[in-house]
Amino acid sequence: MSALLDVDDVARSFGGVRALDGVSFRVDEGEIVCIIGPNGAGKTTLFNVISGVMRPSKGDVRFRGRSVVGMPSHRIAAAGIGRTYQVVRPFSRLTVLENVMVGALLHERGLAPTRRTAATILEAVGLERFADAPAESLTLTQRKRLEVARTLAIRPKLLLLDEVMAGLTPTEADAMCAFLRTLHEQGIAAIGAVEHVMRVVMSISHRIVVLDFGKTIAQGTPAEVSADPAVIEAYFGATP
Amino acid sequence: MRLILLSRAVAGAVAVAVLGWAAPAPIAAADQPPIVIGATISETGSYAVDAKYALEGYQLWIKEQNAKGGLLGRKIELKTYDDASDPATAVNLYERLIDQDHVDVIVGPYSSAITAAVANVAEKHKMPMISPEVSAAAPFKRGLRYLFMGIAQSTHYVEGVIALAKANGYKRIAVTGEDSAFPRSIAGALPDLAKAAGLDIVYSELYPHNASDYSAVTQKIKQANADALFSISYFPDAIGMLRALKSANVPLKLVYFAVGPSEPNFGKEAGKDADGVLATTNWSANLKTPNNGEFARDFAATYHSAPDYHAAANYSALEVLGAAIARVKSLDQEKLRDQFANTKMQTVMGSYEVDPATGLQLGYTSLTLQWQGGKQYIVAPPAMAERKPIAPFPAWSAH
Amino acid sequence: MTDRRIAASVAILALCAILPPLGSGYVQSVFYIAVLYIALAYGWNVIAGYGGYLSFGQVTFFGIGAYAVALGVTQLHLPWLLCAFAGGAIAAVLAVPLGYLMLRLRGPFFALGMLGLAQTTRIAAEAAPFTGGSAGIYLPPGSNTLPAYYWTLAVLALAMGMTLWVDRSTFGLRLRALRADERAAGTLGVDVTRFKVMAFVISAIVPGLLGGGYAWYLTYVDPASVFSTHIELQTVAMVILGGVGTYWGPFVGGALMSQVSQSLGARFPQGHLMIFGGLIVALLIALPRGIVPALTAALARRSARA
Amino acid sequence: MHPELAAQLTVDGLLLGGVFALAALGLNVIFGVTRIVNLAHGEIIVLAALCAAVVFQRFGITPIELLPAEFIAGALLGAILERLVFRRLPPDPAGAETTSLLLAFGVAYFIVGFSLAVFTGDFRSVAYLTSSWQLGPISVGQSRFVAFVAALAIAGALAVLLRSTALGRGLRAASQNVEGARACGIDIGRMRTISFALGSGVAAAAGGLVSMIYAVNPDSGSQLTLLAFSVVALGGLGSYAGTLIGAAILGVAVSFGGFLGSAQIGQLIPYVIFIAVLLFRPSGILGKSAT
Repeated sequence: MSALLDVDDVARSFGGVRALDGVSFRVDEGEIVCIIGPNGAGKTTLFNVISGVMRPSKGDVRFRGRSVVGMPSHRIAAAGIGRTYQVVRPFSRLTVLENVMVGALLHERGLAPTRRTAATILEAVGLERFADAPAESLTLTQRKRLEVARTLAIRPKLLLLDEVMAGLTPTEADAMCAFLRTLHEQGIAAIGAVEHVMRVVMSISHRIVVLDFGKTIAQGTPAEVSADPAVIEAYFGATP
Repeated sequence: MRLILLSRAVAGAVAVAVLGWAAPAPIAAADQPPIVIGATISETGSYAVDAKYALEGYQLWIKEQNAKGGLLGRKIELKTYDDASDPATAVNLYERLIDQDHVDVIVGPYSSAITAAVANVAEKHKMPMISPEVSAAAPFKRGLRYLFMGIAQSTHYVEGVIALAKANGYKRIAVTGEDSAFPRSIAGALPDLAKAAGLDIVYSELYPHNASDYSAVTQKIKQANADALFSISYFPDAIGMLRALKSANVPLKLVYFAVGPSEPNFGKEAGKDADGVLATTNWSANLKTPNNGEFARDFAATYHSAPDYHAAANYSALEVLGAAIARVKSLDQEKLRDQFANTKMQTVMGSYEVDPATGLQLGYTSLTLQWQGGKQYIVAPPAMAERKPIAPFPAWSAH
Repeated sequence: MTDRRIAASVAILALCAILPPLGSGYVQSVFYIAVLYIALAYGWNVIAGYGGYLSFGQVTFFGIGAYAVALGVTQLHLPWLLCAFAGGAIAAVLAVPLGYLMLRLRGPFFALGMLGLAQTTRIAAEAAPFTGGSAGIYLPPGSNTLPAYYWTLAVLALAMGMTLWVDRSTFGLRLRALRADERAAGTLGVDVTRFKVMAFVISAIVPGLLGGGYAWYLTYVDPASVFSTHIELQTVAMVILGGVGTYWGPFVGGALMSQVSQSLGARFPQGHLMIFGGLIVALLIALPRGIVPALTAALARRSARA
Repeated sequence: MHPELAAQLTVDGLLLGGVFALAALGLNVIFGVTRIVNLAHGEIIVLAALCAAVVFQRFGITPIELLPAEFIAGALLGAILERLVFRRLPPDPAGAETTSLLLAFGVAYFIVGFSLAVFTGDFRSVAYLTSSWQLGPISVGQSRFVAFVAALAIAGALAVLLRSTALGRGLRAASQNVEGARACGIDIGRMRTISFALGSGVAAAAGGLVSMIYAVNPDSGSQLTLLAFSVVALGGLGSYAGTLIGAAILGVAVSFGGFLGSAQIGQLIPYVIFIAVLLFRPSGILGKSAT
């Protein structure tokens, strides 16, 4: 089986500071991969590179075998990569429904069908009651759900989830994990970026990539990674 | 429904506002309503500099005339609006003066651009209009019947200065100025005038309106080894150019700035650097024209500053207008038009006479003035000179 | 709601079509200026209001339209209406590369870059060999107010129609999304550049078409009066007053300001700019989204209580 | 080209750059801390220049003697503007940028109207230090030289203020990371007020000096704003050294472009360079690149 996403030796620096330094990993169809790393490890930069917001200084990103480097982000979106942002910021002055419609427009023509599709997605994430409310009026948790909903509307094959777990209560985190599992069941692959090693994360991930200062310090199955000395050193100190 | 209500309210308000204005102004109950003269003045915007004088020129004539009992036994009133130096606003306001304020006669605004647009309105309403501020010939070459030039043609502006350059043997002349209609009309005439006088144009280039700096132009004048500078400048660019010339120490024997330094203010803003600067004016307090002394005295007494030629030009336009009304004893626009076209008369500016076919001014001539010791003196033509011109232009270090 | 908007717009436009011929030349010229500025305001509102790119240089296209008529009529002896159409077409064609270039700038860079562009075009028109330079171009004199007015009114109808379309179309939705967050819109599949440029082109066509009517109305064109910062700033102020990015904003702001500046400005030339400036600042602070959204919100609150 | 001429054009360009830098420094101070481009900047310069001209003509006080007073008055005006107007921006960042531009536009409109009401449309200027020094074949205009030195001094003073004082640290913190600065107990609101005061004070001081070089009227402001912005954009927003270098580059480019090309080219160079540089290097020549 060929890889859905192939990140190949990607580097990116800002004015001499290397935010990413030779990162390589792959994601297969339907797989859930977690990128773990502290704040500043380069997770968001990695997402920016994959989603076409930034070009890598070096290396290649291939999606379904085709390089997406240099492609404008809307074409990457159309190819099937969706992403959410760490700082959730819905489109202000648009309603909740309209926010989702923006993504749904990728596959629909005309306002009416787009609206119907968007409404279905809103229902799926449980925001249908707020459809006509201004997006700014949602709570943080609701905004995160909206963020995921509008990204799902582009019908991605691969979802990049930037810190979706951050700030969630354990119950909400469990709900998010359940949600990721449903994605997996629908054949949608996902890359989640998280700051801390969380048990829930370990339980749903097929594979884990650990980033530190822009470098991959470990990758493998959750079991392999938890046993990796470098990870233990970085995350658990002396006592695993 | 809300929006429809709102939009109805707005539409209603607009209609009321517009149509309300369109209703005829209530006519005063007096037996003899005043004769109303209408015009716009560029009180704001890019032409605002000379507006004060233009307005005061109009006002002074009306005040004097009313003191003499008005015209046709009626008082005279002035109705002006600010056109913000914008042609479309001016067109709108002339329509307003004519249609709504029902002014009896109109006189012209400032600047070629605005006059060109307004002349079309005058033509439509068949109301003759003397333009006291437009000296460029182009607006008069469109076959308009009701437009008359109330000031000397711009091609005359430099004659006195050319003669001065020739007399002193300043053969190498540099030409510059603002790239707009009026300076262009002079700069365009200069090659022929220079050739006729045996002078060589060694540099010629116009700079854009609102130029951010003049030092590059100044350097080119210096490199061209020019003896004489003909810079067709308004007020701000004359100051900017003068500063840049002095800063770069350009050795010139003659410095001419067209109309900028004809303003009394120039001496105040330029200080001692003004000394020796030549300019063109169309009026002087020393002109031996009828009532000129009285005009200058009254103006100074009323407005606490000496008049400049804009004031005189606007004043003279009303002199011509007043004489025409007195002669035809009515406000018949067609008869007034014929008067404007055919009258030859003396005003404070000199002899008014136009080409009846085009309205181009033939009578008025320009004067050359020079700043000497912080004051303006007429130095050419010789017949009207108050002082001898200082030549060559004093060294910059002597300022 | 959209149907009501259409009905109201048609009613207003019909009123504007019927009234002027009944009035004097003055009434006609008042209508002309009001409709001209309202239409300019609608044009500006698409890129600035819906697209979020404040431009201080759309007057560039106005000037181009004016020169299309001036040159077409005097040099090529074509009918002015044809030239006025051509002016809009030229503006649209030029707006595509200019949009691709300039819309890479953002916020103040775009706003002031466009101001610089307008100045550049003005100076180019002054220096170019074929424009008649700073001396300007004289068109044949004539009674052009009503023809110019109806042309302008037609452009206003077009501009309102396009705004309505923007407001209710998928294009408008994408535009509003990219105004709020360009990057997120991009990763959600919105071709940001393409839609920005489209909005820019609409905002260029409107002044491009209007410029020709202006040239015909004035019968004289020179670079300083058609690439005028005064026209640009007046338009911007109008949209701000009425409400940026709303359907009725340009209309209310334009109607209000062209009326008030004509009555106030002609009488208190110096003071009225100060009043306007103060009004703009006060309105932006008190009603950050302009008069129209505030009124709509107030009306909505009232009907909710009733 | 003759080397003497090239030297003269370079000197002219650098001196002109001094004027540009003066106009631009204040704009950059305000932008650096508040991310607001104060479109009324040119209007403040003009207002100060008009005041300087009137004071000189009435009382004979030269713009240089007036400089401290101008700075203080400008600073007061800036502080008032920030407190009264620019403080009231909406919280969402996309909206704040647009609204701040619109607000500044309104303020500029207001100042033009105010200046017209007080000073009329007359052009004013100060005839002081109009001579030049002759250094061999090169002439150096005195007022331009003073403006040049003042620009360097102001840029230097700003650099010292920002680097070595507590206030400067606060301003820098506020400009780099609002949340972080707030967490460290820095009063962001106060820093914004101070930046407006500082920037407008510098603008007013610049206005006093500009009055010795050009004649201005209330309508001259937008031109200056555009020029100042071109310099700031070229040099990099938030960088004072960048402003000086950007101003010098533009000054020399205008000087040579105006001489070798035409007056029109000289006039257009600042915009063309500004747009070209932004398209290829959006952060300016010395600006920090955006992350």
